[in-house]
Amino acid sequence: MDLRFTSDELAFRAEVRGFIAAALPEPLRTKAALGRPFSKDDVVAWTRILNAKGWAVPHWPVERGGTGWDPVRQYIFLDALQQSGAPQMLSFGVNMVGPVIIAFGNEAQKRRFLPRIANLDDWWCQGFSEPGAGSDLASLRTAARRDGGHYVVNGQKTWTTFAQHADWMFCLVRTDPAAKKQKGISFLLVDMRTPGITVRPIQTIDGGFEINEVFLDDVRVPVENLVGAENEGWDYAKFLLGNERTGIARVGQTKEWLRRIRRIAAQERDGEGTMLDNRRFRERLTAIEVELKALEMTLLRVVAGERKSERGKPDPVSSILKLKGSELQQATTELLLEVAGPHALPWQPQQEDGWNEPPIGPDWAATVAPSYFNHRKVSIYGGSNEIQRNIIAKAILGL
Amino acid sequence: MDLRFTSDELAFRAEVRGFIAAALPEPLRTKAALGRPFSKDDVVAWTRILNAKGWAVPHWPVERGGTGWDPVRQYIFLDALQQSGAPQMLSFGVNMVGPVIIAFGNEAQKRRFLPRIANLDDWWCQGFSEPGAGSDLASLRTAARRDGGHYVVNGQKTWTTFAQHADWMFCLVRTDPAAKKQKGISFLLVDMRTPGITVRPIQTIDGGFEINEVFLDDVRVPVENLVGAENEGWDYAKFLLGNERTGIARVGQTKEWLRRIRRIAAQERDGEGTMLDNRRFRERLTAIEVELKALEMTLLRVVAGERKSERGKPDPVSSILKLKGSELQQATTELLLEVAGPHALPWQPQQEDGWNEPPIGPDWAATVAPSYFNHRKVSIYGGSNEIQRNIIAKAILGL
Amino acid sequence: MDFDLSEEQSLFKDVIGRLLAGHYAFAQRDTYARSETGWSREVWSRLAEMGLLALSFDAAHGGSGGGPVETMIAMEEFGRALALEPYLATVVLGAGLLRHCASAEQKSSLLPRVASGGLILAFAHTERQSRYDLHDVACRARRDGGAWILDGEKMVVLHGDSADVLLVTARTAGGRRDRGGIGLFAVDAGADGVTRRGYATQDGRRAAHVALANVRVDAVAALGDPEGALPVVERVVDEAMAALAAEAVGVMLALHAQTVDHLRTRRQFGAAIGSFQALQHRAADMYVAVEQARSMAMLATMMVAESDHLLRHRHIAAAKIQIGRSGRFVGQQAIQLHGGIGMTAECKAGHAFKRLTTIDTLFGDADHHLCRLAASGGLEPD
Amino acid sequence: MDFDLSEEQSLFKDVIGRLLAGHYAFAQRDTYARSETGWSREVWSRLAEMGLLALSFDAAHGGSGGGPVETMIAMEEFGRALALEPYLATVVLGAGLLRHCASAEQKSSLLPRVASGGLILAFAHTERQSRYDLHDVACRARRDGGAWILDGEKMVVLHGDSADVLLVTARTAGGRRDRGGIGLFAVDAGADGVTRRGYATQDGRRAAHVALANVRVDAVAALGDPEGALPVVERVVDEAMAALAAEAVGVMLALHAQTVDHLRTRRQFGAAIGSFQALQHRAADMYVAVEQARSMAMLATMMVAESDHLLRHRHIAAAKIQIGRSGRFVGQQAIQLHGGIGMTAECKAGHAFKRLTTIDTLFGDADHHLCRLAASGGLEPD
Repeated sequence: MDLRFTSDELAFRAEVRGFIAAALPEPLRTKAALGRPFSKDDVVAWTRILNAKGWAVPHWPVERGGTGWDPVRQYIFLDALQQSGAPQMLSFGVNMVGPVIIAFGNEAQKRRFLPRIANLDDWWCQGFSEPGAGSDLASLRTAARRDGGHYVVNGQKTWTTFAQHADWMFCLVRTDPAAKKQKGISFLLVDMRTPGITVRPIQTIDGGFEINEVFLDDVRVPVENLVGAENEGWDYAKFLLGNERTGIARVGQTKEWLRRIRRIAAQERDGEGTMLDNRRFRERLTAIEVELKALEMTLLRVVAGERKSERGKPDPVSSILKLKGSELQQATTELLLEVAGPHALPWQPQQEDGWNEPPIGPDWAATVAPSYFNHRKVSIYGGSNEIQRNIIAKAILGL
Repeated sequence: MDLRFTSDELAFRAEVRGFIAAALPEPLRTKAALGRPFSKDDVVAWTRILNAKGWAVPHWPVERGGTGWDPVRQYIFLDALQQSGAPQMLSFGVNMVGPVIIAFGNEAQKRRFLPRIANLDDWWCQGFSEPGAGSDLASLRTAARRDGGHYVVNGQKTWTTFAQHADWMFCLVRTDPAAKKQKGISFLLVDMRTPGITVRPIQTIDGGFEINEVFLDDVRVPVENLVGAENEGWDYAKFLLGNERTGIARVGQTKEWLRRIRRIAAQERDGEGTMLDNRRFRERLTAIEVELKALEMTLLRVVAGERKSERGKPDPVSSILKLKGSELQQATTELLLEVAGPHALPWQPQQEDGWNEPPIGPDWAATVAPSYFNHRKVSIYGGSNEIQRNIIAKAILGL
Repeated sequence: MDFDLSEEQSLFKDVIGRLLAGHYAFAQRDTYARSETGWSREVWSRLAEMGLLALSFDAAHGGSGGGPVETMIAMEEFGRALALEPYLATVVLGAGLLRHCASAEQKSSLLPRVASGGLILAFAHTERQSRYDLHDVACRARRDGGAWILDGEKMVVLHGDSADVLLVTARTAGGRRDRGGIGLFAVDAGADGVTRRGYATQDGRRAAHVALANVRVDAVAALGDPEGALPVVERVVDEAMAALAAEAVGVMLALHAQTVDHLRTRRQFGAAIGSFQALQHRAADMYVAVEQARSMAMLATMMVAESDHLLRHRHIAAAKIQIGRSGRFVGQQAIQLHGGIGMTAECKAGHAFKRLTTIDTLFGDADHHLCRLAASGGLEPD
Repeated sequence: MDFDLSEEQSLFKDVIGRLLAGHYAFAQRDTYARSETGWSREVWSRLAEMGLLALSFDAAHGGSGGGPVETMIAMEEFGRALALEPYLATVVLGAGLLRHCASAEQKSSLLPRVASGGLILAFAHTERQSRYDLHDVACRARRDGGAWILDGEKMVVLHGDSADVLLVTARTAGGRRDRGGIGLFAVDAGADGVTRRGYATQDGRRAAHVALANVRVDAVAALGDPEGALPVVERVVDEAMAALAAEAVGVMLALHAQTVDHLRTRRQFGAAIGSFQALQHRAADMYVAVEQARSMAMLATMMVAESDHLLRHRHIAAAKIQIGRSGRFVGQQAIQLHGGIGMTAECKAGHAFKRLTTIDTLFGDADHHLCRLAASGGLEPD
């Protein structure tokens, strides 16, 4: 047992931090400092900077553009990225559909899609959830009927994040209507420019537009865009959902948020001093720091374990990461809301760039309440925290 | 809407408080101040003082010794009692079996048992729970077989509070083994001196002896001790359990505990000041005060409503009282534990009176940890808090 | 000891409830919110006709002699409907300040106009640095002959954009955080030197940032003692917190009902999700939180009339704490139990959640009041 | 970055586990607890034979060269078994103090006796007024020629009743709460003027109240700088907190397993109660709490060897906070989920709950450390 990084790992961390510090464009740095959301262009630009460095898809196999880093180095890289406040990689591509194509796609699919994912030439979105299939994903009803060299897809997807930007959607569809629930589902790659696709943006409670409904009306998808075998899509979906274990905790990001709260609290007046002098505030901040440190150690246990265990046999404690990670993200946005106090009240729409009006109140305040509202989602999506507890109870505790 | 007491009610409260202050014997007052448990003799002595005044069973019908007070006066009386720290009335008699006998017993039973309950001539205990029948009370298996003028009872009861002191036990027994669960259960009054009864005390985690197992081995109970009709006992049990709605919140008692914690905190050193100067302690105390005030108002809503509604149609919010009341009792014992700090560590057995050794540490400290441990029970017994939430979800919310 | 409404009050509640039900369908509310004022002139006129804008006024000023209970009833109904009208700003805060410290002349000139619905008031008090401290006032008022000159900035002035008259606190003497030396001035919103920047708030209402540059007002604009306005401000803010508590209860009751309804109708895994025990227990805990909040809102209502101002403030602050905690729990869990749909602006739940969040923030959140109450000796000091 | 035990360490863990499994059946434990010392001399001898009492000693003093990880392993196993032996008092605290500040002669005279199991040590430090402040020492030591005279009282001296030598802190200079001027003295438990009142603690262990009246000890009894013992005390208390964290993890792991087992086997309403979702989710939350505690116990173990004492203390205090919170939640919920049986002394769960409660209290509970850590800038100060 030795919980320290090796000197090689520390040197690697310094290299990563150094690169990010030098390479992150100034406008993105400013947005990060003010907690503003990144635009599509920001994410694309930053992904290409990383891709040029060979770091856009570190966890992929080397022959597909990966770096060959072991899990600890991958963690160090991801943590440094999260702590820098730089845009996050588009998960739908690099963490979701990419690994599925790598594991189950054919060579043509790999050659066609993977380089474009790494360079964010294609923006991907996820067509899993449906109005009637949320936590109970397997009850999905979007149907694909074979018609010569095509599948004809009909149905509706919902909560589709960034569908408005998307070039492609990976999609679960029912190809065998007679089969029971998990059976008869296939995994299709759908070009978003195909006729018959309608995207309807849904405004979220923070006033933003991230999620969409996607209506599929006789959408013809070439059979070459089927991943793996027909009717085996549920297995690929499970692989996909189980794949993202460590990034989901977002420990690095929460650390960065806590630093940001500290900086803001040091400026905001409270009585004769600042909010940072407010004892109750400090205790709440410290309580989050303690839980976050515990989660970081739990995360490192998983990461270190991954170096030894074979793929597909995750450490059971990885089930904690989503549950606790989302709680801490929420606690952090809540704490910042309280620091902001009345400054959080004005609603200031965040147009993507080009917003010229001076801010109402302090420049950091505009995103505080929207961020609090928006982050209620993190305990809902990707398997709600109730589903996570079900999983722990059943899969780990055997109840 | 007028939440104030009338001047008559205020005068009544002053009268009650005055009486208690004058009548509560000095040794009992000292025990209360030190948080020490009362002995059987203490409870008997205090009950007889109240009974002499005509106040032992205020909520009973006047013709059975009740006072005729309306629910508000009954509340004022109970609250004053709880806040005085005086021994609580033995609930098994005055709140449980007494009202059952009044509602469902025959005249002979009423004449025989009620005056002795009011004067605590008979100490009653409750024979409901069994090893296999806790939250699922209706699965009880203790059987009573009719044999001439007697029932022959065989089985085992458990968690029987104060069975070691008891003269009588009211008891649920299965008289029709063929009937389904809730059917076929009868309500029997059992003389604890009957041959075949064995009481085995169970030590609780606080080191005390309150609860017992009661083994019934061919215990012959005269049929005259059957309350109401054979096989109708489940209805009487439901009546009994639903009867005690307001006392269970123990708001007055928790108020008195909070005052006691304040007094102790004002003496205990913490750094340069006292625990009462410790800001975090004060905030925790205040947070409990706020929740307790809310519960008190909720309780008063129930009490005021009882004045108007007919018996048997309780205000749905009464379901909160046990749940929230137990949480606040537990939070309060927990807070005192933290105030005590290292002083809570020594275990000092509390012999009933006659304990002569000087205390280890401050005289109030001996009961702090045992009280914390012991009060874990309040969210378990009398329908666990999980059962309470089931009831709210099903009976009130219709889920 | 009586928690019931009188027959008259029940009728009053029904009437308001019906009025709002008729005007506050979800799509209608959205239309009001997107309008320039951010609320409905029509609803406002109807409230005026019902006498609701003059609830607590003397009969001489068009009042109906209602008290805190009537205000509680109205606010709870506004909460259920998520009504957007400037009732808190104009009637509770604005007219409340006038009632407690204006002269007979000032009252006569302003209150009847409020009663008729023709005058919108706003309370311009919070400043950049003041956070929740009512005595922290940097905006200055200096005498100039018989007039006053006001200078400073006020933030998050609720409904300050549609207000006709701003009730502005300003420092007439002493240092920024002195309790003495604060005056209260009725300033015409169109007066020279007054600049307003209106905006929507996070809960879909309206507020304004108000800058005062060399604003000259007559002596008659000073309300009450020009150096002694703080006690009145504290009293009216207590009244506003009691009113907000009642509104929050209305919001929570409707939100909880909506959530329970969702649990009953939404199906996953072949069953209504309300059949899952973990969700049942959450809904039960929400019920407890709502009812505890309701109890405290009632207590706060009663305390509005309490003459001992420490006792009054202590209990109303306690209610604000309970409202803040219950509101946060109920709001967050309502979204969680709704799942994805709860995250959308198309679902009423999110709007209720945001209103509860805002109510917690207004005049000090639960933590703020807990700290202050604890520091002052707690709810039941010896 | 490696969280695994080495092969040797795994073996070590197995051996201790087997030893305790053989000696710590529930009834046996009860027998030890009721004995005069409150623990088992036999188990103690076996621990000595295994080299466990000299884990961190130099080879010269009979040590096996083990480090914090070995201590963590041992403490976790003690926790699983709810073992009663004075390991914390004698080895972690007592021998820890000697290792860090005793002279070569003092070590040579005492450590081998500890290693062989022949010497029980106890750390006499806490006083009536000190609460958790390590620098708050009123007990006095004054020089008398070459000797020292000690006067004062020490409370809750863990295993002070069976100790042969007491390691007593006493003030040699300065005021009661000064950081300087604290000395550490090895006092024979049978010395003239030493009065011990032994008693059981709430968790079924033993402690003593120790009164020192004019106790005369030789100069050689002073350990290290007679005015500068505080840093050593702080360091050893950090080590003890790390050890307690590991013990708590052992207690929690066993308690959680027992609770899950109960949920699987206890039937009500015609089903195993573990089939009820609300209880499943509680068990899942307990799992999270245990694993978070385990992570922090590992961090605390690593930090024992950290040379930056602020960094060391900050992280070990954070672990103590996590242990306190996890332990309270896991302990309380274990009782709740066990129901009535969990309230009885006949069920192991209650003993685990009480041990977790005591561990939270020892050397400062979660709230205490949270306040101090927050006041000092938090866990990650700028």
